[in-house]
Amino acid sequence: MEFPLLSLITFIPLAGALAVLCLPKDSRRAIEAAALAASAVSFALSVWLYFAFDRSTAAMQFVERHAWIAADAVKVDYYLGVDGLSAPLVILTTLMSLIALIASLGIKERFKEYCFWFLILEVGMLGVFESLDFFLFYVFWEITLVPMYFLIGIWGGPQKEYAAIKFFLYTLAGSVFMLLGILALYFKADPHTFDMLALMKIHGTLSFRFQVLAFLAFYFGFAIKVPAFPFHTWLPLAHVEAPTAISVILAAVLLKMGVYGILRVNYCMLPLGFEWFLPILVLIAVINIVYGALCAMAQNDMKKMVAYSSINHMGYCLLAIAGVSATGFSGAAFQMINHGIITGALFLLVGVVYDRAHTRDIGAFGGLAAKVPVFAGLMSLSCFASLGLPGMAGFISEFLCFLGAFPRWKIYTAVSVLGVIITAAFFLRMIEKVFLGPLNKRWADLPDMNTRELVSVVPLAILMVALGIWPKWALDMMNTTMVSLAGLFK
Amino acid sequence: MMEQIAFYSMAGLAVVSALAVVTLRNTVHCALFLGLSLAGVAGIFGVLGADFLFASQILIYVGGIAVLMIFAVMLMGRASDLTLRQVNQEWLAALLVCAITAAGLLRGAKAYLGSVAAGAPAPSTKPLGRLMLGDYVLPFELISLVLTAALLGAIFFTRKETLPSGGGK
Amino acid sequence: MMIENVWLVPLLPLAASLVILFGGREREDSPMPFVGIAAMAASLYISLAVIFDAATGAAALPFEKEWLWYSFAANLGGQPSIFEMRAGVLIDGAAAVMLGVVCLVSLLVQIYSLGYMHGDRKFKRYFAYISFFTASMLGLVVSNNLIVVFACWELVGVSSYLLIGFWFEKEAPPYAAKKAFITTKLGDLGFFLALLLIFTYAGSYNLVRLKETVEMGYLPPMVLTLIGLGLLCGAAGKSAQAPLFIWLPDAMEGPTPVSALIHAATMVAAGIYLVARCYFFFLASPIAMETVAWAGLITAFLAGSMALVPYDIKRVLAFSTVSQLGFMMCALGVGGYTAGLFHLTTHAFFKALLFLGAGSVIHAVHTNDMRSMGGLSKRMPWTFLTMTVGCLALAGIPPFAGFFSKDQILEKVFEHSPVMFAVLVFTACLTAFYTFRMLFLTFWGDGRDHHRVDHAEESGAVMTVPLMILAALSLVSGWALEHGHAFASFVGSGGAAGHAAEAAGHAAAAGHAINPMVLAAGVTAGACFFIALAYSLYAGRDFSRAQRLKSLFQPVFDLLEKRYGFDAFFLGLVDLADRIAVLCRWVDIEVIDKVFVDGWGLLCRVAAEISHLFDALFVDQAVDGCGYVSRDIAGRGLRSLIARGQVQEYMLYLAVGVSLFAILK
Amino acid sequence: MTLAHYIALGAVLFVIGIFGALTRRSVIGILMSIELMFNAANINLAAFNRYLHPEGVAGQAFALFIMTVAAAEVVVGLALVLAIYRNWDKTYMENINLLKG
Repeated sequence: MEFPLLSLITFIPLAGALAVLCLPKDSRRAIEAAALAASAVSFALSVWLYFAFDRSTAAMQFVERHAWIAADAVKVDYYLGVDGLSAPLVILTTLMSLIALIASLGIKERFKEYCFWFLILEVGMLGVFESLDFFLFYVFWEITLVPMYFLIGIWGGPQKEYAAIKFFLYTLAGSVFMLLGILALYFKADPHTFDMLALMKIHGTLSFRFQVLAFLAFYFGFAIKVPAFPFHTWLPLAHVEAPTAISVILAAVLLKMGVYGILRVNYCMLPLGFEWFLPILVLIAVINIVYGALCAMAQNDMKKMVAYSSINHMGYCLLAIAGVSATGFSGAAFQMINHGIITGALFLLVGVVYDRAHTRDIGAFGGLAAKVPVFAGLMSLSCFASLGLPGMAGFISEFLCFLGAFPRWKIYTAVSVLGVIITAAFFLRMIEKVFLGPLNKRWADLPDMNTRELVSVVPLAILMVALGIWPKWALDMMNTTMVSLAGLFK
Repeated sequence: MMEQIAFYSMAGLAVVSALAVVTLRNTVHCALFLGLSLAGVAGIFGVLGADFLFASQILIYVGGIAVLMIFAVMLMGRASDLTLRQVNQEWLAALLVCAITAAGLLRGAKAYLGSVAAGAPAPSTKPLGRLMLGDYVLPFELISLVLTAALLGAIFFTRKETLPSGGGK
Repeated sequence: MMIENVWLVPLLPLAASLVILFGGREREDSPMPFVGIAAMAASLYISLAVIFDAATGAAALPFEKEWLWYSFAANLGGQPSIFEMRAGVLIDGAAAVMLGVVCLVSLLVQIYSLGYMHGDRKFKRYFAYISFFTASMLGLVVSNNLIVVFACWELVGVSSYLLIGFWFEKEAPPYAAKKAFITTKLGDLGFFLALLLIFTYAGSYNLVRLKETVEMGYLPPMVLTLIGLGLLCGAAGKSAQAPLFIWLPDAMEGPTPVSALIHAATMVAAGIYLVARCYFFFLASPIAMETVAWAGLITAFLAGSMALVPYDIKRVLAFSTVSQLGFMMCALGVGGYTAGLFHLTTHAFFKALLFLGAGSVIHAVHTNDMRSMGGLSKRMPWTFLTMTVGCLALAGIPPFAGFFSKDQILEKVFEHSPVMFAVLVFTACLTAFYTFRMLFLTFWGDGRDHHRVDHAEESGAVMTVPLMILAALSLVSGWALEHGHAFASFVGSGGAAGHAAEAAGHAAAAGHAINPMVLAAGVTAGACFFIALAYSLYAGRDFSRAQRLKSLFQPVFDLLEKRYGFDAFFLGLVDLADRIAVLCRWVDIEVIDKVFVDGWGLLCRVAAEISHLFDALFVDQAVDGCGYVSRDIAGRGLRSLIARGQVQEYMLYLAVGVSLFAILK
Repeated sequence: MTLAHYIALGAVLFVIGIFGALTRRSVIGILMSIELMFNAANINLAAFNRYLHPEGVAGQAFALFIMTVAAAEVVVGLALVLAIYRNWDKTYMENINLLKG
């Protein structure tokens, strides 16, 4: 038997969670150590995955397949595997989990439960990206919901209960439709199967009507997660109310599940439905980009602003997917990684300032650059990365997104380029109001970032620049897969 | 021939006594006739060659239960009982139902008119003993438990001070 | 061979900037600036060696060298495959000249800054930014890949943002920085769209390959025009062409050496350089060419007229820069490839000189307002002298550099269209007027603000020496480069772009031509007349005559001071965007959220209410009904008939049942 | 003698038992009727054993079990009757109507 790398990556956090559960509540150091160790080992293994990944094939790698439920009526396999689309996301997930965990070491109350739920969440997220069996996929998908609900609902801000329930119900509503879609595909396949790779091959036998309906069911589930207009309104609220580290995870990983699903399921399994939906999808993407950016511009709350900028950035992904080209898919896949890193860093930094000032109101600051130069520098760097400054990761991916969509949707792409300048406008305005100008006397003794915060943010900042200068590191992983994806229905 | 004489006499005894049990007004007489009827059944057992049953019927029913009945009747008998009617108002309906039941049952019995006994009956005490302490040992033990429980229950119910004063209404 | 190492030119300052930023502590006597200066000197050395090699023919131009940068999946020719993005250097004549100019000016400005920025508490950071800017600018110049060009283009914008907002503790600089960034970004949208079009239709970003593709005529004319307009849009943002010039005057909030380097000599020239670098697109599209010419012309005139009124010395220079950039753009538009680049080169020298001189003045009197100056010639002789050279060069008086380059442009424009020519000549005369207005206001007459002027002192050698070097260059560069068409042949050697351009120009010239001598004499005379006018108005103790003139033409002056309303227009645009944003936020909270979340919830609740109602009305009633039937009808009714608690009755019913079994069997 | 005779005897005794149980007013009378029914059943068991399965004695064993159960029943029943008599001073069934709702 081969070395079960993916299983280890996925379930070591689970082991960590159980270990945390067994530790006494008062021994905080032990809990910290257990949680960090689990997360770090998982990350280390995914680094191994990065190096062991075969970049020359588009096939699934590190496949593990065992019968799980082997009843006569239902056959469900424990079936894991990654390709160039999911492997980078797995690495991103373990990285962001580790970083978010470091960032959450400052949590004071009910730390044990927090670590437990957090590690469970990590298991769920990893599983979603790795599973190749629809049943397993759905199970992991739902696993992410519950911890998120508790993490927002217990450790969140003033409106946490409302935000948590809104998040939970809304995304659950989406996944119910997804379940319908899964079952529809299952029963349409002959022989009945949950095997996602097998389901990708049956689209020839599916009627147009069926594909459209199944597409809508899946799309509804994924669009809420993305979040695509008009299903996005849970996001700002959830982000604002969630604790910093959870906002990071939410933005960096959870949103990617939606885009990943659209690519993996909607595009690969239901090409006719996809083709039918394309004009609407591109419209939604443009609305996401422009409208999201405009909404962000009108926000006074930093975190809300970043949240809306996420909507804008996920719009780029949708636009790229709507382009149905290898370039677009590369762009979307790369944009997912970059958005995860950049927005993760932004949320961390907003958390830093909130921890100190207990406000996120943009207008309440002013001139902080003189007082907290390191923080100001990192924040500005992240903002510039987010607005797509060349030399940073966001630029390459945004550019690929536009490049991928342009040949097919010239006018739409031209309109959505407007989003870039609006993004620039609101980030620069935020920088100006918060960091520049005369120092607001209220913050005369604001301390700069401490070691823990630096440890969590600096790696992301380095990655932002590194991936911007040398995108080969990430793109090489994806290229072969994207070529084969784009060539699926030629 | 002997068998028939024995059967009919014993059966007649049992049936007549039983009729007396259910019809007589004096309960003491009823109890005495019950003993007689049970003895008749014991005779039937004898005719059937079930020697151990015969013995136990005499011992348990005639010697035990019937005597117990008589004691019970005597314990709570009243002088007024003898003058009162001992049969209730629904006796006609009951008679009707019984007649129908009897007709049904007898019609069922007709099916066995051709069934005769094969050979002479064998003594059954020894096999019964083996059966009780062999295959049926578990029901046997359970029965002993039931008896014990019944004994305890009887004692419990008949103790004077146990029932609370407010129990009746 | 030095040209092999030309890739080092941008990387050295980049490394220097990183070293300066992360190395050492912020101190007044930090040695870090010298790292930047050393790196700059090395880059300058390489650049000069490249130019020398190229000029002597030791190195063949164009020189191209590239490496694999990254690869991505792309649909080329409808077939998904892996596209290799290569990045590298492409040195043609124009690039070599630009390298030299940028390195030289940057080096001089850095040396000058040692004096100018002395004592600033962010001394070290300033040099890091300057080095970073220079690196980006040099990257823009050398790159052979349009994506890298765009990347450097944006990085240049960011460093400009950082440097304009360098004194961020004050109110105005951050605002100006933001304005500059957003405005240029607006122009970059066009650049960006042009890039998308280029890749979609040509499938490459390599300039050499693109040129081949375009010249083979593979691209439809419509696309070429759009690409050209997009590139022009980007160039207009960066080079402050109409209507996107609004950011440049505000950008003067940055330190003056920054203004000299970025907003006069190099960065603003990037737009011109971009158009020159992508000239083959424009040559292929007459509409784009014409648009370039008109954009340049309008800019030149508008900016020239706006330079007439401000009293802020740096604003005058800023408007003058915009105007001169308009000249260059116009030259490119009419086919004067070499003329435009020539003016770019000379302008870099004398405009840097003027800015640095202005910086020297500001350093001495601590104000930008020329009404508080006057009579400084005695106090600051070296500054005065060098600035006079700069002014003469800018005004186009022979034999200073500006004369030669401007002359070439006018010649080209006349060949193209006499109307444009007339406007440009008038603008050139205006140039002479506002230049000397500035000079007279600053140095002539007596000091109007004695408190400031009397304490003014000549700056130190670290500042004056760069001024002298630049003055010398302003004096000789025009003549030297014009001599024997040295510049033209050198830039032309950079590739076919130049030749093609000249060819196009000559084709246009078939119709009309002008005698160069007549032109030179006429323009010089005009300039001299306007200088005299400026003298009569501004050289005296006060400028009452100027005030009277102003009251006479009040509406015109108002219009000029309001910058023709462009600022108001763009502020209105921003305001509009803000209003739309607020509207969007409202819609998001009140409509989208209400409809799609609360509405969804409402739908569920309505469904829940309905099903509850159904439950209560039907399901529950059915249950209750069963209970009712069994209790009230079957129970109470039946019981009152037959059930009186008599055990024997019950037994009778039982017996009935038994009898039924018995008879039915 | 055939099996039918015995079954007929059992049936008659059983019906008489039923009649008694349905009509006797006193509780002890009902108990006695029930005893009659038990006996009818026993006769049937013994007869079936004798006629249909003479090789075993299972029928007789069941009859024995019934006898013991009957004994227990009588003991408990009489005890209950005594208790009722003592506490409520009632021996007639029509006076005992606790089952009436």
